[in-house]
Amino acid sequence: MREPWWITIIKAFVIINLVMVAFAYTTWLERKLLGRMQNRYGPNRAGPKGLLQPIADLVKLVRKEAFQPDSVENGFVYIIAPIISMFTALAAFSVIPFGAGWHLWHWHIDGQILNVPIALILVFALGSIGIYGFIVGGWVSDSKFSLLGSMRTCAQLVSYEVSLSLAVLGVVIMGRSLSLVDIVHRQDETIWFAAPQLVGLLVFFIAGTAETSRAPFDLPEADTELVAGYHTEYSGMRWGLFQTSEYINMITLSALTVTLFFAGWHGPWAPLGPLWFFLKLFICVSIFIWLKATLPRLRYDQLMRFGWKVLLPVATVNAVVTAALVVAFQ
Amino acid sequence: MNDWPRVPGFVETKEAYGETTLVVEPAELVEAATYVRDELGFRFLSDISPADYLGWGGKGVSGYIGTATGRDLNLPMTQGLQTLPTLKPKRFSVSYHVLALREEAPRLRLQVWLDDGEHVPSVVRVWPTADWHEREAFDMFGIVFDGHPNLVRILMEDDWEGHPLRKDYPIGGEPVRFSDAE
Amino acid sequence: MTIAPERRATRTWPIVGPPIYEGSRIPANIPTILEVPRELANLDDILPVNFGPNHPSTHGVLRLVVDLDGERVVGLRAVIGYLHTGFEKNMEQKTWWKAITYPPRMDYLAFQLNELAFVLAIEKLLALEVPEKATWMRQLMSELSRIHSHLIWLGTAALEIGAISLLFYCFRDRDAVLDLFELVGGQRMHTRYFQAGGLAEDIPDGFYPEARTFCEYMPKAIDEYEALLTRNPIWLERTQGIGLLSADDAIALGQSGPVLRASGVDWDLRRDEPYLAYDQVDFRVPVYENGDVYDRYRVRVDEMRESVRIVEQCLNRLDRMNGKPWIADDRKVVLPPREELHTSMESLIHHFKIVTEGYRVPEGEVYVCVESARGEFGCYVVSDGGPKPWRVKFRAPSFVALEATATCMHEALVADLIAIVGSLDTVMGEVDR
Amino acid sequence: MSPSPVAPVKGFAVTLRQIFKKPVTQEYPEYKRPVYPRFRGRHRLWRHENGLEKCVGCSLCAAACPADCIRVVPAENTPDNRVSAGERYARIYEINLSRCIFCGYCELACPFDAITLGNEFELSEYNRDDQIYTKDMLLAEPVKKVPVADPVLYDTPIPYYRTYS
Amino acid sequence: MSADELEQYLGITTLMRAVAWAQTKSMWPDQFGLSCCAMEMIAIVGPRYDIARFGMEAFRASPRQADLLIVSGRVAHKMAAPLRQIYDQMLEPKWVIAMGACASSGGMFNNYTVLQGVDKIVPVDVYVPFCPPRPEALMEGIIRLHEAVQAGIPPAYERRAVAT
Repeated sequence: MREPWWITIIKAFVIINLVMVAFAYTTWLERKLLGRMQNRYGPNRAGPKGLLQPIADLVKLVRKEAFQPDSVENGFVYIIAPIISMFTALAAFSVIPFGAGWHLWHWHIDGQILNVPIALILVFALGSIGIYGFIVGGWVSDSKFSLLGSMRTCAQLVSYEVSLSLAVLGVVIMGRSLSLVDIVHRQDETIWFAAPQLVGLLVFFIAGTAETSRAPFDLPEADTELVAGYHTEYSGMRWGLFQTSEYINMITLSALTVTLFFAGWHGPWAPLGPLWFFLKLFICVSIFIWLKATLPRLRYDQLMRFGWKVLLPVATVNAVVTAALVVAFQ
Repeated sequence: MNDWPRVPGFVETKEAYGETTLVVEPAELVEAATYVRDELGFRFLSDISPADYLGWGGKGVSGYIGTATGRDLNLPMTQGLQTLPTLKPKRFSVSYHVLALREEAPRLRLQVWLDDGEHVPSVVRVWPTADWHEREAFDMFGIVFDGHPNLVRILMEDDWEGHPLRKDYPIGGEPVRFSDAE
Repeated sequence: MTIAPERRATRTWPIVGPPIYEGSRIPANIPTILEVPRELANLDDILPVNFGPNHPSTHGVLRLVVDLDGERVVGLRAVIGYLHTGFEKNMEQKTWWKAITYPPRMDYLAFQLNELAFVLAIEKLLALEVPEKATWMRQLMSELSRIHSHLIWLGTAALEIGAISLLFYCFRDRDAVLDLFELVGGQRMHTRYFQAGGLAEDIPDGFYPEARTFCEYMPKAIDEYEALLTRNPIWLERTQGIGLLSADDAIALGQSGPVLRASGVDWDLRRDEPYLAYDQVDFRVPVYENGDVYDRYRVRVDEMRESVRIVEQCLNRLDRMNGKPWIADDRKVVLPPREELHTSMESLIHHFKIVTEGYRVPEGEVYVCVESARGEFGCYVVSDGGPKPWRVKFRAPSFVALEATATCMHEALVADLIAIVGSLDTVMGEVDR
Repeated sequence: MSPSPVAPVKGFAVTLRQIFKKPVTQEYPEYKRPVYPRFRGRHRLWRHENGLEKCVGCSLCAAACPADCIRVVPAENTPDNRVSAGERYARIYEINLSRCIFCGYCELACPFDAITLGNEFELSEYNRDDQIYTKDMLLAEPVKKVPVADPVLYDTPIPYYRTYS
Repeated sequence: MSADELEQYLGITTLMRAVAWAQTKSMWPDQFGLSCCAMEMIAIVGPRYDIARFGMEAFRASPRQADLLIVSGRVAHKMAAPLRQIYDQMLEPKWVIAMGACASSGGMFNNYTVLQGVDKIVPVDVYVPFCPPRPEALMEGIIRLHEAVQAGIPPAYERRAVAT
């Protein structure tokens, strides 16, 4: 029997909180890991091992004066921009499966909030809406650095969106579905798509890094160039929302990578379910951090050139070849 | 080198501390600079150093105390011949330290003398690096460089009054704070 | 941030003049200002942006007024003076001895070298003989200073291009250099360890092993930096062919040091106009041809390696000088030895005289320059024979390096702007003095 | 130099390797790294063993100070009020530590080793006035002590400015 | 119900203590370097001193997101206006540390161009002497600031006018 609506709501509540906690500890992980990669400890004063650091950050940000520059003409947009980003970032998580589902009493509970047949498209659609938050937020701040930042966001995120969706085309063809659950099942039946779709994985990961504006593609908020990019004029929790949405985007993207290429909650042995999922997620996020610790930042035009002239053709060829092979071997 | 007099606007040369100073007429500075750059190879302008000699050799400025044979290192308070510093021809000097990028690294100090209110021709077209050096000289000493493309203050605010490094400009600041104990 | 616009100068020069010479990229009208091309200036989409005075990448408080056409830099004007400290005025008020404490605070990355230039100028005027041990120690300290300066440059410049870890590695090793300074000079920075006549204090025994450990460690650390950057494709993309400065332009603009050497001019004061004991050590002067940001990076990294070699050679020499004097025995200039203060009336009088009135320096003007980490650091000193300098003027290499921004900035993007300004390695304290 | 495919991998190895090394961090408030004995910190005025102050109020330190942050007002010792060993003593001795640059010229200048620069560097204050150190504060033992590295190794046998008088 | 009772009833003091704790554990400095001291300010981020242990390594480039302004170096009169502007751009609660002799009082640069003490234009919470302070000295200043915040001392702008 399918689960009733109220279970979905409970699940949504649990997952939102889980994602928020994951976000909080991603920042902690990033600071710790960066610290260790740079010969130092990272936060270790707030609570044991600095585990309360995200809480401290949160409380401080909430207590920080909420502020809106005088020059902002449309205060509503200024306030709504971070909320849009945050909302879409959280919403995208609703279709990510992190377990096979469980039989509880006489219901079958899915391993995700909603099993939508077009989950993949939904994720991308939500991601595209979330970009508006960044763009609008930078534009409405009426600061030159914010404007430059949101221009960069606009160009970068729109261009890499294309490669990102083309890169998963191979997976979709092999998985024969747009539903993430089906794709995971398919991988469990055949092979993890990371192997046949290695090119797709690489393109997806690189484009995803750019999509979430992580180093080396962190141009929209490159603080040595644009002070703080689109969120220069934001402070307190509004800025915190932007930051949250960025990190959640990163987590979503890692989750997508895990789901699409590494068979989601399936492990090579031991059916641990969600634990596998979280382990893979952890590794994926660590790789993001590792990239940040190592690579310098690209320049704007190089980024564009790379996106359109390298990633896009590669992704296209990959999709075409995959399609041809799939057709040929059927 | 003995052909210093061939430099346009030549006034005199001085040798001291192993450095050559070539004094030229301010009016012919650009010609002299071009000659020095093209004929003598001093392509590299290191620095433009103006100096203000207001009050030079006057009261409160003491000369070097030594003996006729040099300084006696071991006797304290040796009162030898007191010499007043040699007087300067005019109030300001502007020294152009130039360098030739070749063996031995010959250096030359091209010097002009001027009074307050007199102008110096700009050497920006000869050595582009003179741009900021001249602006600094203008800012700090109020020396006007004719023909400089952009002679505005560089270090101080635009509306600053006076030229801080002139000798008649007070050093400013405030008394150091101590407790009020008497 | 917005700051009241600076008043534009009244123009005495034609808007478009002939270039300084054939093939020069120096802006024709004003060598230090990149003017917006007229065909762009009339369009309405030029965005003037202030980078600075407080901007994360301006190495302090440099303000760059940049005209942007999209991401492209079409106009540029550097505004300095935000850190003008009045060194030269203050030094005129202090005795020579006290004035030594000022120069290090100017270029706060290569502080020992500034101190060295001023002390050498005093010694030139005084015709003072410096003991051999002091000379070699000075050389060692200035090379350490150069390493220190290049380390900070590398860390911050790489940070600006986005390689954050390098900052931490460089500061880790910078602390090792500063430990040596603290050991010898008593402070991490601004040690005032060089005094007219030699060194302030003898070298402690513990210095030699520590310095040797550092010399062994440092090349490995440099390997690490190079592993992160030198062949990294993103780093190459970001730095090669950016901020070009030809050899002729570099000389015309008075560039010196690594910037000049990266433009293919083989010129190093340490070799070509030797001071201290540089003619007795073996080192290579790295020269690269292209004059771009990458070559400046290579020059500095190579210089660090060479500096480590020089430090080793200095250590080898100093090993043999244990117990030798470290400061000239000139009672008119140098504070008398402490133990004499309680036994010798003469010494006590000298002591009082030097401290209160200061020593007198013969009349004259000298220009002394050293190869600082940024290039030719010159010190023009005029003395009237009194106990205070009449005039001190510093030739600051960063000041001159900033003049090249407009020339380097042809066809640059915002990101390049940051890389170029970083590569010129300006220290604002020295620019503004 | 051309980009090589291995190059970025080397960089990644560098950052990864650090994780397995022990951080070089010295956790400051708990662990204080010993300063080198030559480090110049908080000033200290000294007394002779018999309790008399070493300072005779000669103002040489004030004359030597590049920041002019020392103020000495001398007074004559009288038989019933003997403060210092010399003829005069410093009635007021103040250092404005917020101006001090810790160059150590005062200890070089002092002919009686009355003032030395110790090794204490923890001198932050909430108020600028608190940084004006009076004679009593300078004579007192510093409260916050810091560890000092071995002076035998890292300093000359008798520090240049410290002799017995 | 009086204010005190309400406070006790709601446990506000405890809450404020928690907030103060959070503020000290996550006090982000503004990326504002002036001169010599700026190098030592960066050094506290460096591996040996690692201010990240206090959650303070997030040097914010935008003053809007910063809590702590470390005035690290000499402030010329020309820089005074931008400095004050940065301070004004920071949002409450905000703290200021005058790092080094020049920022505290002008230091050895007692002359026409250097502002004799940054507390003439911004209210300062903690003064750190030395020229420049060694990183430990700055960290001690930061820790003393933390102590003050945790003890409930309001930031300097609430306590005193700018010029002291």
